[in-house]
Amino acid sequence: MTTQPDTASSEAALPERAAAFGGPDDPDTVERAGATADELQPFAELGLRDDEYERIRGILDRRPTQSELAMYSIMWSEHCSYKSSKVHLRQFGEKQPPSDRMLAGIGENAGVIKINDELAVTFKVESHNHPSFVEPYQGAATGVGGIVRDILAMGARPVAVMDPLRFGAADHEDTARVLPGVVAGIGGYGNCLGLPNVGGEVVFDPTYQGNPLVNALCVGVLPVDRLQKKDAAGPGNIVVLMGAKTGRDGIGGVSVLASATFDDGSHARRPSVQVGDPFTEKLLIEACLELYDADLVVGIQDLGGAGLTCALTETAAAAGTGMRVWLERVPLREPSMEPHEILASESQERMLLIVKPEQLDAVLGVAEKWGVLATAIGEVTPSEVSGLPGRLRITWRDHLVVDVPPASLADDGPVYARPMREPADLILLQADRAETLPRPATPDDLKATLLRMVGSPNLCDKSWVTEQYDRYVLGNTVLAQPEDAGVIRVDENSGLGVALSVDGNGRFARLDPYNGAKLALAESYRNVAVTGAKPVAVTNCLNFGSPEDPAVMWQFAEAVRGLADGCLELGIPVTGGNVSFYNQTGAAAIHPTPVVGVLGVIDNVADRVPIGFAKPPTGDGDLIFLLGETANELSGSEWAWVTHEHLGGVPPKVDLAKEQALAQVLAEAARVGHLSAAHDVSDGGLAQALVEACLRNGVGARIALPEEFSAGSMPFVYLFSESAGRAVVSVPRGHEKAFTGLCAEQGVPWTPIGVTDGQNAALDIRGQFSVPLEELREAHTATMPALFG
Amino acid sequence: MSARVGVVTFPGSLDDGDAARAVRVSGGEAVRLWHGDRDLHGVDAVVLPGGFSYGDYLRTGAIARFAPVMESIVDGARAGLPVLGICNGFQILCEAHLLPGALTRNSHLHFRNRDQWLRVHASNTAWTNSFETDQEILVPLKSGEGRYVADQATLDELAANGRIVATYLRGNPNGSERDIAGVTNEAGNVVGLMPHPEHAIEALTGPSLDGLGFFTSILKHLAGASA
Amino acid sequence: MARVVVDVMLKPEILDPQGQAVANALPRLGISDVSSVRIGRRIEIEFTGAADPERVREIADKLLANPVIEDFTIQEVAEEAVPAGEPS
Amino acid sequence: MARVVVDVMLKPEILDPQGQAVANALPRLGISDVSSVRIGRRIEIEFTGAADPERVREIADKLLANPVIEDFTIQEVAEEAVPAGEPS
Ligand SMILES: Nc1ncnc2c1ncn2[C@@H]1O[C@H](COP(=O)(O)OP(=O)(O)O)[C@@H](O)[C@H]1O
Ligand SMILES: [Mg+2]
Repeated sequence: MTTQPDTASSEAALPERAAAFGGPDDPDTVERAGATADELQPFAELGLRDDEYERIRGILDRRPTQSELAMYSIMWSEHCSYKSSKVHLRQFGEKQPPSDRMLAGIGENAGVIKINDELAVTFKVESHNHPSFVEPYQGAATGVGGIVRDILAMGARPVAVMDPLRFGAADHEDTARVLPGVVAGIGGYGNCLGLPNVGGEVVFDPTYQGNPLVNALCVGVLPVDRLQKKDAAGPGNIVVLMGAKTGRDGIGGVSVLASATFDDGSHARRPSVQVGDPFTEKLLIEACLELYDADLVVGIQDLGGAGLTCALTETAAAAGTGMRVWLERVPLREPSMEPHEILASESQERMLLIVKPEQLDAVLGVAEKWGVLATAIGEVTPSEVSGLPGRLRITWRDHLVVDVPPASLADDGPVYARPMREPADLILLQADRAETLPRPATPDDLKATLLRMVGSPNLCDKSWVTEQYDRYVLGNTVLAQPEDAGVIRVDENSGLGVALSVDGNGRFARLDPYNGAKLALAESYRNVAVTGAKPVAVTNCLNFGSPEDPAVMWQFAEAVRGLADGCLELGIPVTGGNVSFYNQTGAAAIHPTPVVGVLGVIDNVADRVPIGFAKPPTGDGDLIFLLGETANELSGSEWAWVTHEHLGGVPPKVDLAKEQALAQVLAEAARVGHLSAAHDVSDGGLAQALVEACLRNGVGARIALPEEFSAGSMPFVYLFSESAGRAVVSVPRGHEKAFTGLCAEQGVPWTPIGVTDGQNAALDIRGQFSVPLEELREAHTATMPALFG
Repeated sequence: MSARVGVVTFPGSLDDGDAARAVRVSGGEAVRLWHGDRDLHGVDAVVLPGGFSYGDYLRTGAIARFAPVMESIVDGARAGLPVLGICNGFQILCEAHLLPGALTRNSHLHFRNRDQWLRVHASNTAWTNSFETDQEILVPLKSGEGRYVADQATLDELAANGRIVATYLRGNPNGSERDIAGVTNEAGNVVGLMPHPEHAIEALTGPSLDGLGFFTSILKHLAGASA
Repeated sequence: MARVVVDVMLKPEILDPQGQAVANALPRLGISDVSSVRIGRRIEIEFTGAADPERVREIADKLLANPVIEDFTIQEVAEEAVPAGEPS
Repeated sequence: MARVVVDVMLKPEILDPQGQAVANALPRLGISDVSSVRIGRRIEIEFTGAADPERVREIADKLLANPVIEDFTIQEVAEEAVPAGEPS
């Protein structure tokens, strides 16, 4: 779910309102609402604007009941309705390149991509930012749980997760509190669910202080014909709630509706943090998969943000049917819960199923086999006699408490074209270029810079984090962190697999959100390509400040435009994603942070190319090439930040046609075996890529800088520039002719820059310096343990 | 006829499919067993796989021990049925008192997944006879509660009688007493192992092929027994 | 040599997966008359001198409990010979 | 409607890294007079009827505690107003 402004604040703003009704035995009914048209309702406290409230009254032709008001307030919230982002996100559809692979796209729980005639994969990234700041462990854990259920709802078995994370300054006390909890939460949930974690990001920047970003990606696999729909089709079919009991989790602003008893019971009414139960989710997964395979499910929807309200209205709206729900049948953790609380609860580990009456017993039997609760709570009803779509009617102990057109909640929420304005400081910021900053002047300076860079928080070794994640479970992990992309075997017989990467660079996006988004796409695309996989589809998580700030809205619009244009140029569709607004402290928004996930397909995972140089049997080993071109591009770079705490200028140029050519070379070279290693060049430049390629297997390298980069500060530029479109590869001897021929064919510039070294475990930059790998390793690995224990 | 090796699935088992794959890759027939079913379906040996049975919320292995299938496994093990417990399986075997000691929270308090060097000491058990004594092997470790503890007398007894199956090499990853990674019962038919040999059976997906040895051992053992 | 016990329990409205797992396991042990199980932490703190209640409260609040999801209670116990092991 | 509390603590000779971590963190809060911290589990069990002490002991011994590493104590508490909800 998206972050909301602090949920506790709505409680503070509670008016002293004498409640005339309330209590589970005396709910506000439709009948009562019709008779008491002028009763004051706390819609503003629930986040609804005057005109929105009036619209609701218009739709219903009366005031909403308490339960209905709760439902509209959450479904029309930014998080559920996408009211500020919708007008922009449309571009993903409008600019979508044709794809015969896409079986489900935007609007579904997750995009689905066919990878051969029988198999498809589904993947999506989502945010759980704000909950993870409030309660790092549970916030992050339930973030994983939520995205896994989206994947499950498509009919897929979840097979891997990834976790792009962003925190404040590495040495800030909030980071010391939040990071260990977030990492433990992601590990705790994913490990217990048996999903390998195959990649992610750990980024530090003061911009995220107070607003850490916890995004989670999940990927799943399904037979093409097992694809599930969310439609509540077929009047007479039964609505089944499966999974955990419903409690007062994450009720948030809706607690405002708590009535007479509020004063005395205020404590119990507090919106409570959602606690994850991965064991129940594991059982839920197995039960759902068994139901799919036995063809017992007509429609299915996960319960996430907005809980039952969202699931009931979306499934009914998708089919145009109505629904009749007996709310008292919902199994409760707390018997005293009121109807609006049950409807708003965000209790985890629940799914909503639509099943045929004659199959209900079989469904309940499967649930029982797996030890999960399943309860029939309602039934699908036909459209109205008038021909209008059906209505959602919910009773609570024989009182009609909800009677609404489902689409008015699920699809027809408010849509705003919010004002946008380029941030006032952008021109000055862009003029303050990092290319003019003082540079290391001597070989010794250069070496010291390298050691400082490889140990800096963003570039250092992240095994402190990734060792807390199971990467092996399921036995199909072919590549995982610290590789450029996770590679998962999908079919054991043919070796068919997928590669996934997630990337984002908030600094680049701050300097230029349009190109920043394209750069994130390019980097993710390249990370997939270096493994030898062919990129085929995109998901994204857009983390931004408040949409009510025109500068943020402009950044958002630019980023979406950049990503949509980029995907069109690359010919790969955006299949889904998530928007997280209000990542902001006071007036200060985070750097705009589009996080882009790219999915690739690899015909045979045995062809995958790892990042690490291979150990040569003796002496000189493989030839090392740099692919792509290096320019003097230091603005927004890691070097500018680490050395000068500088952010300014414009980010590196992005040329997606060149990225595409590079990807083609890499895929073909991998397939025919020209590559022993390939590593994307991005944060920290060539220097960082070389260090990582050397340290992976403890293999040294001797590098000779090209002529035009050998004098003055040019060696520095060559090593630390962050020009896009580059990769460093190693090519076994005998393959170089064919390989460079391939590069020439695709128009990809290549530069031979050295050889791997079987003798000396050192990184040697000729004419500059030589560093033993041990010294590099020490600098690279010491940082995280020193910070986090 | 190839040996039939049962792999138990508890609610929350995670590496059950991987253990079954390892059995198959080694040439055995993997037979899936269900926690609620007392019947062992005539298997020749049993693997209790890794995972988080019942969420492992109370104490690892504490609840799984009471599963119906465990009654038959305990009886079988006492009568000589070879049983290998991996990670959560090891924890269950300790809880079921088929193996001494207990597995507790890692001393650094973190879950840890890394490729771990081990030394195999006891090469005379049903599950380790393919190894040479003192052979060094590399297999993945992934656990949050892998710290083996037992009282001194028990530890001495294990050491004296060659019942320490494997120890951690090049750094103790979790604070285990005497670097213990695995132990066996007196008869040598029941083995508990914290690291995951089933994840070191293919070059593509594991750090080595060293894990295969545990599975080829049982096939050898069973072939010997039936010969 | 004061000895203080801090009991930390999840707030009643918060899901307790641990307690639930145990409650669900009991029937298999033949126990069917348990209506609820909640699991929390018991923390025993030994001070070298007297225990300042204010300070203990601070430790509990900042370090031992997570006030977002947990409540705690504090009790000073007689510094008797530690509960000798085994059942009371 | 009996309410029983079972406290499970690691035996004194077993290393308690969690307790140690807390003890090590205390000086950073300015607290230097703590000599030891031990962390265990507190399990609150509610019975639908009376609690048979023998049965509780059996549950504790078989399921709630592992006698190889843990000790437990049992106490029946006043059956005060049941904590608001949550039948597991
Ligand atoms: N940034 C985005 N890019 C593309 N699709 C998006 C984006 N944000 C949201 N969507 C799509 O909008 C739909 C609704 O999103 P959401 O409410 O987050 O779904 P869910 O409730 O299933 O998590 C989904 O299909 C999602 O993929
Ligand atoms: Mg969904």
